[in-house]
Amino acid sequence: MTPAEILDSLFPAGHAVTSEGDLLFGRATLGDGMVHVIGATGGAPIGIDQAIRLSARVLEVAGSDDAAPLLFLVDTASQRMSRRDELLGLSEYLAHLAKTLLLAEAQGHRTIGLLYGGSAAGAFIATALACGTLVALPGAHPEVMDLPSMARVTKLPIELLEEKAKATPVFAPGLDNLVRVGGIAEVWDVGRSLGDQLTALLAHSRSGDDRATVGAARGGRPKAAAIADEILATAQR
Amino acid sequence: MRQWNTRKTLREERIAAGGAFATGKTIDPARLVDFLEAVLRPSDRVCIEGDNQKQADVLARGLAAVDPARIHDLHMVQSGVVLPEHLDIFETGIAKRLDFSYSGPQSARIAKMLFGGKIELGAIHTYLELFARYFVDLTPQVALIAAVSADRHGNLYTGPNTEDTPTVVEATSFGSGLVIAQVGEIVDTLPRVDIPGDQVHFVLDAGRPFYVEPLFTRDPAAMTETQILTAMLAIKGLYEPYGVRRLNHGIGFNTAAIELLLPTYGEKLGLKGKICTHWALNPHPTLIPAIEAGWVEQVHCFGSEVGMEDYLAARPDIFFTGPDGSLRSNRAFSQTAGLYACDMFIGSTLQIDLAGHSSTITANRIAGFGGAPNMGSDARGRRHPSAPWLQAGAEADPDTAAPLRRGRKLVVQIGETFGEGNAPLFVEKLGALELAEKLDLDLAPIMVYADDTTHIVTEEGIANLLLCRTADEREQAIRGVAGFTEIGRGRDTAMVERLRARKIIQRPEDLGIDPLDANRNMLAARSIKDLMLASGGLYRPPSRFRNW
Amino acid sequence: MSNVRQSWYEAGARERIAALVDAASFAEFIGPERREISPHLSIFDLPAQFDDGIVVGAAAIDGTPVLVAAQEGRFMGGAFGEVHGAKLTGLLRAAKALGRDVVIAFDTGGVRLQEANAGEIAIAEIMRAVAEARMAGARVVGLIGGRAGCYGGGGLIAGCCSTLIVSEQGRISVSGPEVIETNKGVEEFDSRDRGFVWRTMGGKHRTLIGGADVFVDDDATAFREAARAALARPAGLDAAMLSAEQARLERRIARFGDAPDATDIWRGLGIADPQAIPDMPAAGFADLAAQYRESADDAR
Amino acid sequence: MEILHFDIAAPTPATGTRAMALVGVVASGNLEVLLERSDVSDRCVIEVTTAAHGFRDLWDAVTADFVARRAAGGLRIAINDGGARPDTVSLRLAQGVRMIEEPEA
Repeated sequence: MTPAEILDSLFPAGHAVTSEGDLLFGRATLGDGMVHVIGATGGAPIGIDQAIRLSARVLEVAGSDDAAPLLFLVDTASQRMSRRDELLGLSEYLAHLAKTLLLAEAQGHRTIGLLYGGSAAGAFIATALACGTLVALPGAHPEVMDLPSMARVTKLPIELLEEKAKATPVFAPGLDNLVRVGGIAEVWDVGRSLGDQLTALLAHSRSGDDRATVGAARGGRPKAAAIADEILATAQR
Repeated sequence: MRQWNTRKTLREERIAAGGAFATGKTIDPARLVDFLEAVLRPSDRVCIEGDNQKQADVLARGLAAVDPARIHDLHMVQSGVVLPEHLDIFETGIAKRLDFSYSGPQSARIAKMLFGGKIELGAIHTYLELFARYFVDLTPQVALIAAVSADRHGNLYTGPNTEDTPTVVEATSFGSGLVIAQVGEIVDTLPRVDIPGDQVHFVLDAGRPFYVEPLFTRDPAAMTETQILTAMLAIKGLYEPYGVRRLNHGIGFNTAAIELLLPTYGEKLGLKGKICTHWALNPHPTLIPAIEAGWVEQVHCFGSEVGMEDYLAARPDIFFTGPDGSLRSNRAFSQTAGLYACDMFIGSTLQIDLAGHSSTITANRIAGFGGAPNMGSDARGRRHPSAPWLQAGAEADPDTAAPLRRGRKLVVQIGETFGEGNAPLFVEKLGALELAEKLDLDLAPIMVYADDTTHIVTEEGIANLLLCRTADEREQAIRGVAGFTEIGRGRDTAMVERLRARKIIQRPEDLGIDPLDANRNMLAARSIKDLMLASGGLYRPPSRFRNW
Repeated sequence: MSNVRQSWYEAGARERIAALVDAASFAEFIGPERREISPHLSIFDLPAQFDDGIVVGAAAIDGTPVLVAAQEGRFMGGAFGEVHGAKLTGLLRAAKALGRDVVIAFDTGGVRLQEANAGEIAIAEIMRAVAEARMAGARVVGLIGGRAGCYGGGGLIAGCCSTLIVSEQGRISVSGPEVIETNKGVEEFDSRDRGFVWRTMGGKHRTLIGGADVFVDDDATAFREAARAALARPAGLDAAMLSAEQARLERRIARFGDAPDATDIWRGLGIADPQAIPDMPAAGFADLAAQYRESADDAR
Repeated sequence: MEILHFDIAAPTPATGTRAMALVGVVASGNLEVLLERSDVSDRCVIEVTTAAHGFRDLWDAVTADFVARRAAGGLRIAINDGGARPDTVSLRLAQGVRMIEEPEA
């Protein structure tokens, strides 16, 4: 689906979202309420120039006292790999973007990431994964590292990696794998109204970061939740 | 009537032919290949620098581009086979026969080409041997050399990396051959004249400095506890008891560790001024802390080292420098110094056998010798005495009356029992022997012969071969320091203990060294940055060694 | 040999913690004797490490209780796997619950490839936990000066910390030099030109542009002293702070967005001889930086 | 991974009261050695997990030499090996014993 189709299906009551290059900014109506919308689209990499504009808008949302949710449409490449971006401190810009999303959430705005295309590595962390809830559309294709690169680094043939990937979701790219490790809360049904599915999601209040628990339940991350919980408990003793 | 000046006549013909592509002595850079085709003849004996460190790289590229139909079957006589072009010319037929000394980065390819019959091998020499043959039966007809700069008359400034150039030019030019120099620039006045212009026939302005490789930089950050232990054993078990003041170090990490332990561990043992004062050595960056701490009185260098130039110029009391202030190195003289004027050579190797022969040549890699066999051999022509030399001689031969007894140079092999890729240092049969069989050579390429080797140092201890009286004792002494290699595990434990009682084998504990004390905090510098700081900012490491 | 400076760069994770906290004050959580190893490395026939490359626990610095974590950069490049990440997540959640400060010694290449998806989510969980701990009033101090630097997701976590202490060796970035070179070519990024790598990503540059707050020598004692000072600074993470950071980062692009090289930025900061920066000893550099650097105080 | 077990008669028991010690890291050419106490003071039990297959003889020799030369009795030792050379293994084992015998602070 294109961003326009997604927005139409999400917000039949209307939306005012404009694109600036590969970024989206605006707001939309959902039921009786309003939803802030931002987007990183076009499968483009996220560099400092993109990150700083997104964080500016998220800060505005965080500062507004409307308690309206923020929807983040995501279809990106990885972080921009360039001399200039690293020279100027890309890690700070991406971290800042993530922090603004976390601040908005703390200030009472639900943050919902909607992954409808690709996303990878640092860009994925600073956008979709920094939202309070991350959902995806079928066909989304997140990846931390592509298999050819992984084959290079691990010095294993790609066929062998593909074979291993069948047994575990822990390393290979793809939506199903990210769902199983708990990174993606749910995959929506494009046959139904996306607006209804968003409304249903917002109706359930969210309590804390449950991704590790979900990942354990789905068999993708057997240990993370138990280890984090034990350390929390031990430290409090 | 016999003509007595055919060589000079031939040179005049070459000069005349080359002149078509040159203005005076200056070669038109755009016509380099034409020029080389004009001055060369098939089957010429050609020396290209081709040194240990610096390379006449632009001339090498030019030579590789000549038409093999016109120029072929050259006989290359060069100390270093270093650049890919040095071997490309054998692939294309431009060259046929090779006499050389060292082939570090090309060691695998040269082996393959020798097996494939692409190269007709003369011999693998030590540096001094090859230089000697330049004056006897391998005198080059054409030499392609490298210098920093030239003036209009063809005088050359070779800078800190003088290396082989004076030797090559001496043999070629006075042997009626043709000398062609690649220079980085042509200037009005040279900082100093290393090669007089009347020995140089043509000059190529390459427009940039010659290629030079930092071969002697060992990053202290990569030094292991085991290497430090071997260094401690060498200092306490050899340098101290023999009082070694004049010496040469190989380029491995073990000897670099020794250099870095002098101002710390050596100082603690009270050895300053008593050991390691005079050197035949390339300017190892790892020697900086010892120099700065006042350990070193004088160093003569085979070549230079990238990044050390300003430091060397600022320490003229220690290093040999020209009127311009920069280092003057000279491989032939420094090799001679290492052979005759040093009491100890200590270096690493890849393989040692049960007799004590050692070699850096394996069946697939022919790295050549360089200078180690000169340093690592007893100079039979030596006549001056020194305490370490006499003491080693007495240990080897207690029965001969002192005035008639030769001394012995200390020739020490140092290393860990397992090397890179867990390859054992000690082997039943040297790769060099397998190579000799495969290539049907008359002589296996042995780097240091067993009868020259006096000591072997590993993390397990020191074996003193001077004190061994039988071949059996010698074998068990070697097995006794061979650790967990198959050779080491095959030792006769009782005999090894007897050898230990006679101090033929000395363990760390016998020397009062606790292996657990060997740690990196003992190093006078633990990083390249530390070396730079120790030099007061004068040492400027190449970018690849930086982590700042 | 006494009085030998202990190199932070060379020290292991456990040695770093020992140098950082009060003697005998450290109590490890899920220590190596528990053998909570990665369940995934065996898929690749790779050896595991009993602590999965990170040491976490409680300790005291100058008698004040803190939580500490140290990554082991020599094991799998200090990379974040499932267990490794979860240990840090748990520690940061404890920081929030207890309102207790945390000191993290980073040494990481980012996400561990062999368990990339688990590592990626772990980084997101950790960043959230850092932000929440800070909002709850805990300080999260990052120390960067190890062999592996602080790359990938590690760089993003570092960007969430309240204070970053860095040595010259410490590099902070997202994409590693080899990754950029592989993807964009050697013209874009020559990973073997180490002087260039450090000038672009190293501790001195990060200090000068405000990417790190405190510059120290490669000395464990210096890191400890700097951490003590950082733990005495004001705590918190709020809208004002992030607005200030937004302004700071916008200003950086406006001022230096066209600079081709770090030295151009340093000159732009007013430093007369930027070429001399890389070789400067730590003390001299720290003085110079104090005069010219972009500060990130209350804007991180 | 190849897993090797050794249970060796140990002439000298390890002293000290520390429950455990850990030295080394798992990295190329390096190894991690975890030492713990057992109830059997005249035996030393060593379990090695290594990615370098087929070196049982070498491990036999290194562990036997270690137990003969160091105070290894009553120790239970677990090793994660990244392909370390025998000299490095010996060194880490010796460092481990020194650490577990250190007085507690």
